[in-house]
Order: sequence, then structure tokens, then C-alpha cells
Amino acid sequence: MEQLQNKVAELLEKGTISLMIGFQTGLCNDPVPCFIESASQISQLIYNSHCKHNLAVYLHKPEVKQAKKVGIFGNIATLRSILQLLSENQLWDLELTIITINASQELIVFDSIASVEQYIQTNFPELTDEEKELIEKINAMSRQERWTYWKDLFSTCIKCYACRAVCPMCYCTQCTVECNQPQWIKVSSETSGNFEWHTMRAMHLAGRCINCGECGRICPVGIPVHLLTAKMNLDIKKEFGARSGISSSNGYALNTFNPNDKDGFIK
Amino acid sequence: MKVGYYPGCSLEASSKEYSDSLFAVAEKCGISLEIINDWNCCGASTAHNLNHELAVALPARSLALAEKQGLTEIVIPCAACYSRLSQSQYELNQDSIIKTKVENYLNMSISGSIKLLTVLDFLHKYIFPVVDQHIVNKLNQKTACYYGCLLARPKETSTIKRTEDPMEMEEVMQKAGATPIKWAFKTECCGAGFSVSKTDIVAKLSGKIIEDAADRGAESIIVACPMCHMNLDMRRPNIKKQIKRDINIPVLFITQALGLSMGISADRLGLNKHYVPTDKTEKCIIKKEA
Amino acid sequence: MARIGVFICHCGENISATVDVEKVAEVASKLQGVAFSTHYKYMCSSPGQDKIIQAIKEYKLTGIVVAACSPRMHETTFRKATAEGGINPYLCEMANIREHCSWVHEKSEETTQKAIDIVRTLVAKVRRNAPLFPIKVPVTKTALVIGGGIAGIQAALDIANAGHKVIIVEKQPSIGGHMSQLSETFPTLDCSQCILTPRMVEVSQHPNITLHTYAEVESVSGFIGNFDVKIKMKAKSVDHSKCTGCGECWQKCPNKKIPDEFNAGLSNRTAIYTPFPQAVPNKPVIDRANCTWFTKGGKCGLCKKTCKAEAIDYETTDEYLDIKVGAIVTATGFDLKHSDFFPEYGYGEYKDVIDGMQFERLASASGPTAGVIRRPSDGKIPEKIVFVACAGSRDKAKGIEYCSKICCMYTAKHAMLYKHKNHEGKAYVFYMDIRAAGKGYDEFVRRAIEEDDVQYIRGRVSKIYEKDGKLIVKGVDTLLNAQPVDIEADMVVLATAVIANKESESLAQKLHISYDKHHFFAEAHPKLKPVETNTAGIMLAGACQSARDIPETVAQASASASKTIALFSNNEMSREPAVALVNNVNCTGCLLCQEVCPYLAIEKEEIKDRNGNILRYAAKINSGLCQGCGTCVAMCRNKSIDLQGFSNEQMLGEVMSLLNKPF
Amino acid sequence: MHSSNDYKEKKGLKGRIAKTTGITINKCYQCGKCTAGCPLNEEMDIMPNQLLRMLQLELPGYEDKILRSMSIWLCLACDTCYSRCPQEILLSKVIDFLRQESVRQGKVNPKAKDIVKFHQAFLETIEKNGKLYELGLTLNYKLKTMNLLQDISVAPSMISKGKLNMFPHKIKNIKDIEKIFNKTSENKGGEQ
Amino acid sequence: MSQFEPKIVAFVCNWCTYAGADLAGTSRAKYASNVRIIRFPCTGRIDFMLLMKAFQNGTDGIIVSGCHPNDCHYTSGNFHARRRWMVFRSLIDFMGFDTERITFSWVSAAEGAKWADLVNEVTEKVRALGPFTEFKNIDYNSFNQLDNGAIAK
Repeated sequence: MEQLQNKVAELLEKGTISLMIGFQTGLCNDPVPCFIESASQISQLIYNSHCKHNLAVYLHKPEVKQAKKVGIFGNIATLRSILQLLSENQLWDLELTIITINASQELIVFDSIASVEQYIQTNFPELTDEEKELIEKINAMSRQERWTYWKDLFSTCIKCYACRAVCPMCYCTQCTVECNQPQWIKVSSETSGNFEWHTMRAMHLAGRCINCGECGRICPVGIPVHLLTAKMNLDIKKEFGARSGISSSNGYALNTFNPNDKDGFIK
Repeated sequence: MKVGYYPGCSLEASSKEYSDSLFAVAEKCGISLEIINDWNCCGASTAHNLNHELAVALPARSLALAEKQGLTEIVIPCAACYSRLSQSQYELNQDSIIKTKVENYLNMSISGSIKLLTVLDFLHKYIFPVVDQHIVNKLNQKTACYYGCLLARPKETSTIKRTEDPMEMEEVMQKAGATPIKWAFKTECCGAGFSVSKTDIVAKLSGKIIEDAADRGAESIIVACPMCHMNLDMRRPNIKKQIKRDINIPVLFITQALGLSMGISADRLGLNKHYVPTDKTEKCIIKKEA
Repeated sequence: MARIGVFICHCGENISATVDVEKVAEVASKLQGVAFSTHYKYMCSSPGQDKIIQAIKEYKLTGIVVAACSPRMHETTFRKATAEGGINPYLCEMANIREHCSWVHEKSEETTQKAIDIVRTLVAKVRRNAPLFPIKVPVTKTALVIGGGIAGIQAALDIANAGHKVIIVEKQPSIGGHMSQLSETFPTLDCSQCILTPRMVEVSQHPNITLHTYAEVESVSGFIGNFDVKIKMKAKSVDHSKCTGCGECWQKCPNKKIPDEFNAGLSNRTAIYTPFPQAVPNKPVIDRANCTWFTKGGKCGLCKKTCKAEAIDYETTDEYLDIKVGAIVTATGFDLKHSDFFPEYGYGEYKDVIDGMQFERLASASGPTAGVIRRPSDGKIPEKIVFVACAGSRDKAKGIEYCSKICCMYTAKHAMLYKHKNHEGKAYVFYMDIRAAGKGYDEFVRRAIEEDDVQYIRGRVSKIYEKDGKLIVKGVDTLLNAQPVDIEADMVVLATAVIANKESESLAQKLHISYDKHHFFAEAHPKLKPVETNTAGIMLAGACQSARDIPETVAQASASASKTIALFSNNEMSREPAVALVNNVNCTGCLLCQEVCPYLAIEKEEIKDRNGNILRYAAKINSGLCQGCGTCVAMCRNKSIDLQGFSNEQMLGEVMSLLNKPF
Repeated sequence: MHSSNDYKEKKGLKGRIAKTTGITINKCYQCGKCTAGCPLNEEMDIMPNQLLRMLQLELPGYEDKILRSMSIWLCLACDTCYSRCPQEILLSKVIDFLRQESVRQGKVNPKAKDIVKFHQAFLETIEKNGKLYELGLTLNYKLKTMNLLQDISVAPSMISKGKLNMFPHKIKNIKDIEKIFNKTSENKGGEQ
Repeated sequence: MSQFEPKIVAFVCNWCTYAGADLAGTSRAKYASNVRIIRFPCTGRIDFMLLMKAFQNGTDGIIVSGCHPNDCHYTSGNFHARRRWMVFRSLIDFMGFDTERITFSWVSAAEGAKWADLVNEVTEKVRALGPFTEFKNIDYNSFNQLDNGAIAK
């Protein structure tokens, strides 16, 4: 903890960074994101195993862009998001300093993106066991059961777009749901329109999503939307051997191809 | 180190020396062979002539038993048996209809996952890594390595790399200190199943083989198949009549040859069971210089 | 408010026989945005077209739907008419109610209903059509010819003689290609080099032709009329501007044991070398992989010492040259399977089992044996030669199903040449069919059989093996009751399969042209566009497309030349405006679209503020390069890319109206 | 496009072969490579490629000729033809089919009766013992063929060399084998 | 009561399948009249959103078809499409859509007969599945109620 605080203090001091995105203790000791701009705030800065939030989403915020020289605490989700975003030509306007604390409690300040990539290479679980189980459960259902399962969930969706807001990959300045020429997706939230929205979201994130699960966690009506993208990622890994958020150069399975891709399902 | 073992009928009778020598060699290298309990005949070069389904079902039983016994790999020294078992397994894996049929004939299930090894695969996989320390003699003669049909064909089940000019046996014989000759009849047919019913044909085909080997200076012929051995060795009188030449090159099983170079006794290797005397070969053994 | 005119064609009876055209016209007239609707016997006839022109004027139409045949048939016709009527031609669309409706269904309610649906859908599209304007692009009147074999030579000369600049890139140190290796040519038996070398010289002296030997195409970008090509000039280690081609250097070179490609490995060459005496340019290069100076780090250096012209320079490096060309002729030729491809014929282990090209060299006066046919193993003159046709060709098991086309003829030629040189010799040819369909071809083969007494045996050879210095060829005579035939030959010549040049795949990818599963380049249309590729401005000539003999190759080379010349006849060419556009306000600049574009048409654009600071990045599409496939459109997440002529509005409009949904 | 294998539905030999073995006889383009390499080409009355040709043409009388031919019994299934066939036709499998057909229709070539009898004798010993009992087999075969003197020379020496077991080894679950035989016995090789 | 006639929308590329369908026409192959073709320049242009919309607005079945691999007029459009189809298909399957209702296919400009067979096959398949009502029934929203009339006519 100190070592982290000291490090950040030093970085602010030296002017390497003018803003640090990290964690602080929130209500009932859940870690919540915090933004440190001066040594005076350092003491807020904490780190523990519960610091799972994906901080990368803040890197799109104008305030952060303003700061330009930004330090960020990189848990796995954040690190992968950063790599993915770099592969999508984002974050070019930031001078990032990425800090993390590894399993053996050593503080690491990454000297280069390459070293982040290396750090990520060391195997980490793509999905949590609950996620795996749920996906298995759904796979095991009959088609009709699956349909009803999602239908019932989606009928409760209020199109608040929190899932979008919390996702670092949803950085489009104008999302297709806002596009009204043509109007692709109904504005009102009725089930069929919700189906469209979630299908579209899943398709747009398939192969880009890094499985941080924020969208599912944030959903006010508790739809496990993260499963959709998680499932897609599994398939993409299986079919194309590709994984998102592990490299800053080639990050996307769906803008490339292999002449020998399987096409058993095509007549 | 334990590997499954399917003897096949001939190795229990007409070609006892083949299995004896195999066991001798394996034992020396600290590898034990586990026989498939209550294995049965594979149908050999016969069943497929008269009844395709039978030809698949007979080997299938032994395969199923082996799986039951928890074997993951079995060595099948007899090239004919290997060919039947591997083709049966191949068909079962290819054709689900016949698979289900056969499975309820046997009322046993077959995963078709067992790895089948020819004697050459076995030697390469298990003996090669350790063999050098056991080789004490140099088998100082020119040998013709004879594969016959069933080790090299058909391509679906053969484990040979170069169909038309395999080298796997040669590699073994070089280990044994012999000098394999280049020759043209390695994979020609010896007459196989006609051993009993059409001896004249056997004499003719095997004759060509023996002649070519002799003409190219081979002092012994090495085989890995009891049928080939029977035809080239036991049928030698018929052959002599056929080619009107008295060629006395002995025919050794590859395991016997290797065994000799390991200093295993000729009796243990069953050389005395041969028709064409093998003493010439035994004579040319020299101590391997350290 | 749209004012669309709908015109239903009877196509004589072709449509009206199964579709109730009156009804279609009647329903169409009530569709949203339709101002006028009619039907007529032949819309494509000039009175038919006049109806459109008149209606546009009369009803002030803003869009046209012609319900008739396939747009692939008459789209241009009706768009012309629309233009004549005074509105933008791209406001006209065709509803295909013939090929897709009247011809494939029986006369019935449903069929008419389907026609109505189709018309409604296209009306919905046209309501969303925008006027488009053809894209004009300039044409660079220089051609690039890749490959300096007979195909490339012919194409280059034709284009150059038409007064255009040509650049030839040849990867060998000399032009000439395979033809320069041949001895005589069928069916006339005139000496290959005698007819080829004059052309080679002409190339080297032509004012319009620039020749880059020992060079390769590194990368190609751009599009028809405007290709940017990077050429890699491999380091020759010899300054050709100084070199006099005297030959001192290669006589002195100590590395004399390098297999000679030109002689198909039957003789050796030196490390500094020209491929053959008549080479163009007739100046050497150093094969660095085999030169002591480069392999042993600065040892030797004899050639440099001997060169009075001081042309030798070990320091030279690969250089890159950027050129602009308007058209590209691909003439990279073929390779031959080698005898090691044939297990049953000894895996290439028998010295005296050779391939066709090796025999050409043996028979050639300029070859290693000065034209005397001697067998490689011991230099003896063979008394019996067996020729095996279809070696590898038409052999599914070996992965080559196709016929190599030239073997029948050159095998006949080989047998003939051998017989002419050795009257006592015996020549056997194992064949499956004799394919001699060319001018004077069959006569040629007959001559080999009838006059030169070549023994043709119909059957394939199963095995070849060596015994007592002879090659035992185990064949069969399927014409004589399938009699097994064993021949003791002194030499065997395999007419091995013609295969694609091994670099063809990578070149195809550089050029963005497609190729078949055997890596031969694919023509745009097997019959009607035999020398064009599906990338406009790139032509094919010769055996890079499939096995070809010399006459065909030359004809095709001239054809691709004429295509090039036709292209060069205009200073400017106009292209279909169906291209993708980026809305760079919404574009997030993720540039994931860049990867999917087959034409590298998508660039990174900087969006700057007044003071020139970069605000953000966006994708930008080069409308010159874009071919309008729309792959980027479908993959753009927030619909920042759209495709003219197939816009999101139009396509969604079609779907919705097809399903009768308000939109 | 229309399937080129419509003939598979027809009941000629060619069709039946396609049905049961999945082999397309029409693939053969008569290059003759099979015959050229066949170790027994000198013995055969119908050469391998001719066999395929006759199967292709299906002219009247061909089926009978084929099923009565000696060739189908001479084939040693060495698969030399297959390993070199440019069209990858597994001839040995075709021939197995023809043999079973020939037996079923009782058209076995007289000269081949010995071979068939050997096979039958063989199978019978297997059925009895589950394993090959060579002495039994040889005797059984001799009885079937009545040429009792053949091989009389080797048998004793084989016994002395311990190469022939005097008594059969039965396998334990001989029931299994019987079951297999019964189940698959719809064509065990017809009595003639 | 007459048998159910499914509405099938075909999303096809201009160079192969559209031309293939033309060939079916010129060779007068007869096939079910249930299919309606929408022409795209390339399968690469076919946006999954359009397939989505088609389903949502009451099509009973969908055909998506273009050039065989390596034959794409634009060299690689169909390769990219193939990957997206794979993902889209498994997504909607995961969501419980009946993937039997969407058929992907390669039909070249030369395969007029294949096109005819394909259409018949799909028509039969979808007819057997019955009308695609799942979407229509989930909203109690005015929109679809209204349009059911429109579909009937």
C-alpha cells in the first residue's frame, strides 16, 4: 500500500503524471475509483484484491484527456482494455503511466507497452467460474428455454445504456442506437427492440470485449449481458484462435480472416 | 515401462521365435509387454475375402478387450494382424453404422482411441532411446530389409514414411551394425495368404525377392512378418525348384537380428526353429569395439 | 417528395406470360412516392426507352424503376435513357421480374404477388437513391511487365511499339525464360534460341523499354491507371555501366561446382556468372549465396582483381525503386515438378531418370553435352529411352488433376530428336491419351510414330527400378489385352507436370488478384475476359495462368498488350461511383476498417483545429482505390461509413418495404 | 448440379459396389498402372484394369465373366495398385466384394475352389477355437481338398520345431466368437 | 385451409449468387416463389443488423449467399463475411433464435441449379418450422399488431 502511495506521490512530484486513476475505499469498504491530482490526496489511494473495477473506461473522459499525463492502476481488466484500446488507435492523446501490483505483492511501473503485453501473457483465467457455469447452463438449455430465458430478461431491460456507459470499448461518439437516419433501433424499450440492442452490442463487442464483466455487474435490472460477449469470445477463441486485449497491435478477430476458416455451417 | 501386446495366432505357433525374440529384446531394454486377455484371431488374410463384416468384427473384439484392460498402446508384431486390426479400427472410426452394428455384436463399446504399433513403431519408440547401451555385438554383414505389403500399405493405416522405399527397418539394422543394401523388392508381395493353398505362386513371387536380394549381395534377409518369413524360409525348397537356383541366405526376424547384436543367445532367439540355417549370420557377429 | 416512374416490361411474352403485368403496374401506381406507372411490350426497345425519357419530362420524375430483366443485362441501357431524360442516371434501378420471377415460376397469383413485392422493394430503394457522378481518374501511360520470358517479351514489345513506355522486371539475371532453355520447338522443329534471341535483343535496344533484371516486385498499391509499384533490385555486385561482359571474371572464379539452373542442374556454373551465352543483358552477377567472398567473409576476391573495367563491387546492396504505372501485365511463367516427386520412380534417386527440361538441355546444341544425348550417370549414349507422359499430371492422388497440356507434344518432339540423333536407338513412349489438338500438332505426333518409328505404348508406368546398370520400367500395354510390359531402358524421361511458379501465391497477394487452388492466376472470366484479372488494370499472359505452349502464350501476350494499349488510349478514365464514404464527424478513428479493405483504400486522416493541432483521427477512403465492396460499411460499428448506391438507408428501406413495414 | 452418381441407384454390379463400398468405379480412366504393378499380372485371366473396365461398361455377360474369373481369387490384397492409382480406387476392397458376390451366386471359378476351401477351413477353425489351430486347419483343408500329400513334407518338421501345436488352444469366451459368426453369417461363404 | 407459405428474404452478392439466380432463370429452372432477393455488391456488405431487422419485421426465413471462398469478386469480402456469420449465428443461437431459419450458402454464378435446389430446400424447411412468431408475440406494442394485417395481404 505505502509503496503504491509513495510511488504515485513521486510520479506526481516529478510531474511524470498530473493525474492518477486508482482506487479508494468507498461505502461499506468497497473499493471505488478515485482521481488523485495532488500529494494531499495520496492517502486515499488503496489497493486490495477487491479492486476489480475496470478503470480504463475513464480514459475516454474529457477531464482525463485534459490531464494528458495520466497514471492508472492496472488490474488485469484495465491492462487488457488498454491494450485493446491501443490496438484500436485510441489513447494516442494520452501519456500513460501504468502501475500495478502483481500476485507476489511487488509494485510494477511498466516501462513500455511491450512489458504490459508480456505481463498479460502469463496465464490468467479468461472467465470466472460462475460465468463459465452460467454459460454452460444456458448452452445446456433447449432452444425454446434459451429463448424464454433471454426474452424474460430482456423484457425487463429499460434501455438505460449503463452497460454501454461502463464499457471501455463503447467509446463511439455517436452510438448506432442514436443514429436515426436510418433509425436502426427503436428508441422505446420494448422487448424486441431490446433484443436488437443487445444483439448489436454483443456483435460489436464480440472479439473486442475483454471479459471484465462490468456491464453485467452494473445492470440495474440484473441482466447478465456480459455472458453474451463472453460466449462470443469463447467461440472466437475456439474457431479463430484469437483473443482480445493481449496485444496492442492486432486486437480484432473479425477484421481479418484465414482462407481455411471452418465453414461447415455454410451450404 | 508397460506396453500392450497382441500376439496373433502365428506367433503362438509357426512363428514362436518371433515373439520369443521380441520378448527377449524388450526384456533387455526393461520394457514389459502385457498380453490382451483372451484375445482372438483377427481373421487374417481370410475373413475379408468372404465376409466383410466379420473381417471388421473379429479384430474389433480384441480391440475392445484391450480398451477394457485399460491399454492405450498395443504392439502387433505380425504385419498381417496389424493390418487387420488397424484397418478394422480405421473403419470403425470412419463408419458409425458398422461401428454400432459391431458394438452390439460384441456388446462392448469401442472408443477406437488405442494406438496400434507395428513392430517397427515399437522398436523406434521404445527400444531406440535405450538400445545403444545394450548393443554389444556388430552384425557384420550385408542385409536386405524386406517389408512386404502390409507394413507399407495401404496408406490409410501404414505408419511407414516412404511407401515405395521405406527406411525404418534399415535404421534398426544399422543400429545392429549391419549394412542394409539398396534393393528394389522391399515392398513387393511374397505371396502371403497363398502359403498353403497356392504354393506355386508363393514360390514364384518369393523367388523374385530372394533372387534380387542375393544378386545385390545380401547375406541375410530381415523380415517383420510371420507370413513373409514362412514363405521365404519354410517354402525355400519350392522356391529353389521355381528359380532353379540354390540360394541359402537365411531369413531373420528383425527382433532376432537386433537380439543377436544385443548378445542374446541364438537359442533364446529361436534361430534353431528356422528351415534355412542361420549359422552364416551367427558366424559373422563380431564384438562391437567400445 | 419523390416522384418515381415505374415501367413494367412484358419482355414480349417472357414476363407477361406468367406475371399479370397490368396488375403490377396498377398496384405500383399506388405505392408511396410513385407518380407514374405503366407497362410496355419491350422496355429495352427504343420506343420503350423513349417512354422513360418522355415520362421524366412529362411527370417531372425524380426516380425510375424499370421492372424487367436482370440489371446485369440492361441496367446501363436504362440508366442511359434516364440520363437522356434529364435526370441523374443513378436514380434509376431495375426490378428483376424476369430471371428471378417470371422465368422460374408458373403463372399464378403468387408469381404476380412476387413481382409486385420486387417492384415495391425497388421503389423503396429508389426513394432513397441520390444522384451520383462517375469518378474520373487519370491514366499513367506506362506499363509494367512482370517476367521476361517469351510472354513478357512479346507483351512488352507490342506495348512499346504502340508508343508507350514499358518497364520489365525479371528475377533472373537475364530475360529469356524457359523458352531460352528449349532445344527445338514443336511442331516445326525450328531452334528455339534462333527465334527467341532476336526478340531479346530487340527488347534490350527498344527506346520505350526499360529492363530491370535480377529484380522483383516488392509491393503494389494503387489502382487501374495509377499503380504505385516498389521494385527490389537485388544486389548484382557488378556495376553493369562499367562491365564490358568480357567474361574474364567467370573464367577465373574458383567456385565452379554450383548446379547450373539454366542447364537444369546437368552442369555446373561459377559464383559470378551469366546464365547463358546469349544472355540479355550479357553481363554477370554474383550469386552471393555461393560466392566465397560473401560466405567466407572477404576471402578470394579473384574476380575483382581480374576485372580491368573495375566493375566488380562487393559493397552494392539491394536497392528499391518506386515507379508509377497505369497497367500491369503478369507473365511470371511456370515451374516443372522434379523427378524426386515420384516415389514409384525412385524418389529422384536414379541419375538417369530425368525430367523434360533436362532432356531439352541434353538435346540442345548449347547444352552441357553440345547436343549429343548422353545419360547423366556415365555419359553413355543411351540405346533405349523410355518417355513417360502424364508424370504427375492427371494424377489426383498426387494432387494434380489437370492436364499439363504441353507434354504430349514435347514428348513426341523429344522422342523424335533422339531418333534423329541416334538412328539405331529405340524410343518408347508410355501415354494415356495423345492430346495434339493444335495446328499441325497431330501430324507431328503421327510423324514421330510413322516415320521415326517411336513406339507408343498406351499405359501408365507402375514402377521403375535399377538393376545391373539398367532401368527396369514396369509398364502395361492396355491396347494389347493389358499385357504387362517390362522394358530395360538406359534412360527414362518423365514428362513431369507443369505447376505454378512457386512465388505465384505471394505475388497474387501483392497484386490483389485471385488464383486457383493450384496457384495459377485466375482470369476475370474464363471465356470473355481470358487475359484480364478481377483487378482492373492487371492483365495475364502465358503459363502463369495455366499450362500453355509457345503459340498460345504469344497470342495471349499480344492480347493483354492490346488491352493495355486500349486502356492507354485515354488520358482519363471514369469509374462507377459506387464507392464508400466516411462520415468523419462520427468516425471514432478506430481504423479497424483498414484491415478489411482488399484494396488498401482506407487511410488515416488527421482532423485538426484551426491552429493545426490534431483533434482526432478518422478513416478516409480513397475513392480512386475503392471498388465498392462495402465490407468496411458492414463492419463499421457506428455506421460512420456508407456505400453510395447501396447505402444503409437504401438497404434497410428494401428490407422493410419487402416485409411491408412502414419505414 | 445433378449428382453424377445416379447409377448408384441402379442395381448393376457397379451400383452395388458404390452402395456397399462407396467406391466410384467410373473414376477409373484405364491408365493400366494397376496392372503394370500387379505382382500376379502374369497369372490373371482378367487384368485389374480390364476388371474395372468391364465393371464400368456393364455389358451383358460381363457380370458373369467377372464373378467366374480366376483373377478375383488371385488378388493378394497387397494394395500395390491402390498405393499407385492416380484415381485412388481401392481395388482390393472392390475385389473382396466381388468374391463375396461370387460365392453368394455360386459362381466361384473351379480353379479357385481350393482357395475358397482354404478360407472356409480357416474360418471354421477360428469359429471353433477363436484362434488359428494350424495343424487342424491344414488337416481340415486337406480333407476338404482331398490332396492329402501336399505339405506332408513340412508338417512333421514343423511339429518337431514346435511350430505346430498338436492340440488346439481355445479362447475362454468362445461364445463371443460364435455370436460374431452367427450375427455376421448372412454370407459366411455359401456351401458348394 | 391452404398450407402455410413462408416469406423468405435472400441477401445475396451481385457477382455470384445474384448471377447464379439469373442463370437459374435463363435455364428456366422452376423453384418455389417464396423467396425475395435483395442484391448487395458483396457478402462483405451484408450487415448483420439487416438480418436482425428482417427477422424482427416478420420474415420466416433468411438465405444469405455469395461467392465460394477464393472466388470473391473483391478477393476477400466473403472471407470476412464468413467470420461474421459464424459469430452472428452462434450468438443468435445462444439467445435462443432458431438458427434453422437462417441458411448460409455459397452459390456461384455457374450454379443456377444449386440456387433452385437451395430455395426449394429452404422453403420446405421453413414451411415445416411454421411461421416465425416468436418476435411478433413478444411485444404488445402497436407496431407489429398493425402490420400483421399488412403481412397477410
